[in-house]
Amino acid sequence: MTDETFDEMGRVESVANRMAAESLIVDVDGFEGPLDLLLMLSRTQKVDLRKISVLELARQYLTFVEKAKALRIELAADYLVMAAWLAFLKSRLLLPPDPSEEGPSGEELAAHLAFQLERLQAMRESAARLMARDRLGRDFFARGIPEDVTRVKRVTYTATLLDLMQGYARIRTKDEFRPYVMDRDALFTLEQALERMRGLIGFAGTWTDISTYLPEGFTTDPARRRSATASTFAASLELVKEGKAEIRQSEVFAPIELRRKD
Amino acid sequence: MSEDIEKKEKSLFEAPPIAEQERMIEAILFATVEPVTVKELEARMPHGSDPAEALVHLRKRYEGRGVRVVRVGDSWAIRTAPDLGFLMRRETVETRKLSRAAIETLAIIAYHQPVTRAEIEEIRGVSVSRGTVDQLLEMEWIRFGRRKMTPGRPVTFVVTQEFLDHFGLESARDLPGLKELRSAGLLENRPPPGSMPQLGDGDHDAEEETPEGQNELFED
Amino acid sequence: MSEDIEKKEKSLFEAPPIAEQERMIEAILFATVEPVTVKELEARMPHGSDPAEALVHLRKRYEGRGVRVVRVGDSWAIRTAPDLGFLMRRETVETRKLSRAAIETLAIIAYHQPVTRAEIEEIRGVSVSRGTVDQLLEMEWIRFGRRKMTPGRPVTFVVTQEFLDHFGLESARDLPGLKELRSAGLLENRPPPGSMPQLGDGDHDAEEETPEGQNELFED
Repeated sequence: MTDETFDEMGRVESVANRMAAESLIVDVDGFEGPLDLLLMLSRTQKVDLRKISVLELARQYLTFVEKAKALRIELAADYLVMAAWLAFLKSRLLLPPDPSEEGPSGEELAAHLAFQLERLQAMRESAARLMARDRLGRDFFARGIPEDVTRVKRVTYTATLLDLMQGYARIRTKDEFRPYVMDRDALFTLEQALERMRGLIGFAGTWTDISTYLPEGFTTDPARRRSATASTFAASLELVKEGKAEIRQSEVFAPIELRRKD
Repeated sequence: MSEDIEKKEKSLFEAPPIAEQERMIEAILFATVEPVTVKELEARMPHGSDPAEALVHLRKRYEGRGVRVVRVGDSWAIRTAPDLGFLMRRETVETRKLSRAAIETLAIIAYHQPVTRAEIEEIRGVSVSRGTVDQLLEMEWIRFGRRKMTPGRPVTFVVTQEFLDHFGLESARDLPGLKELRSAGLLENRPPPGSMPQLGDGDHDAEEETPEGQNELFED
Repeated sequence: MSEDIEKKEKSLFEAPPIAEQERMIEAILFATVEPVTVKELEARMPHGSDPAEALVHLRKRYEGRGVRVVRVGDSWAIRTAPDLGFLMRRETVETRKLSRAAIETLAIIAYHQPVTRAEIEEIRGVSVSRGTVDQLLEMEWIRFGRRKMTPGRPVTFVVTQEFLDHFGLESARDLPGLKELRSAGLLENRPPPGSMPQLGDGDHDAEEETPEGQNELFED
């Protein structure tokens, strides 16, 4: 399309060339980025992309950008980045190589650019060939009246050897389990604590450590002591909430003390 | 060149060979979304075609095949041969895990075979529903064994070759024993936490869970 | 009588004759719009059937007919012969016109798959707009492939079975000119040497996928 029209113009001499370049500038929106523009420009060389003169291409591109500037056409940043890079490449290609300089040589850079152009060109051609193939719904067709497929759901059951063994283990060890019942012996409930505290709080005129409120038999065994301490503390808070007592702790981990509130 | 033109002109005025017409009808009937009348075929095919004639051939060609050319009112269509209708059912198989009751029943049968229903119930400690046994029978993982020589001569259950295949066992004797189950960590007989007081025993797990500060608060 | 039973039992355990299997596949493929996998054919046909074998016969049978048995990836379908497309004008579905960017992106994905967005941009020299990729995804011509094991683990794109079906390709290996492109080295992903400008790098989406810090860390 545009490619061909340009091809034809490329054959003509300088005047036409300039006109072509100008039409390129006017058409700048039509390019898909600097690589696309470079590919277009490369066609004016009328050679195989593998033999393209990257130096010449760089000149053409820079001329294009200059003209665009002269015509006050705003170019996207991409184009300007490419222009700067091509100017750099040009100088590298023209100047004798500096052995102290690191990085790829001008030739390597030029070769890669040529590769990129060739690859883009190849993809364009492949895309065209792909789109020109016989296509479903245009050249060949699928079934017009698909028949309904009835879906039947069937359920199968499965289990693993592990399931089986765990199942068996579960049964065989059932006797070793104790049914889950709370062990009331080791527990001192909040209700019990509250009842006990209500009875005792009347005597607590001065600050008293709440641990002294622990009931008989709940002070030595750690498990029972834990339970009673928790319940007594909770019951104390309950009394404070009811306005019957005051509670305090002088510092972290210090004894918690309780006193009757009058 | 002149031959080309001649050929083209010929194709413009002469109908394609009947075999070609057959191909055309085949394609049209296949791709069209509804049955097609002969008139419509005529309109779509090159001038001079005789779809009625070609249809006779095409119909014959599909005799005994997986699909047939059938007449629908005054139209024609390609349809699946009626004897293959069963292929148009797509079975979706859903795999579900066997229920706990079924697994336990199966395990008891595997470990204790031949075993009666009463024995299974005694081991499980609950009655075994008919559905559970039926399911296992239907899956062909268990079958009836010999009757037991006890009063009432109850039937027994044994596991099948399918069962062994499924679980990758050579024989039911290959099932691991209780000891092996325990050493493999499959026997979890730790009581639920808190239910056992473990007096004086310094309950390690519980201590790990409580930060030190709290311990101090409660423990002395 | 006993012979009857024998026959029945045989049919339960033996696969149907290959000619019968061919009929079955014929019926299934005719009935379905979407290509059907060999595995699904196997699942729908009687136990012991060999659809791959039967497909070879069926495919041959339809050579030169108005419809053809075609392979699409690992699936099979029946499609009308392309030379009869002219008869089907009425059936033609107007496909959405694809932009030049979309067509090129599609071709790059097909020939370079699995390919990341950054690689597509490197080849085209411009950023790929989200809309282009979305359109191709929506058409179900491309889908996400595995993530690439490179920094940022970017997603890749590959073409789908629908793509193959649409363009009448048996597999992505049958893409036109693929071999030539490969031997010419044009499908290689050569990293640009040193100071080349990273074309199409200003893309926001790509940045979302690769954390910036990582980019800086790994890319030069």
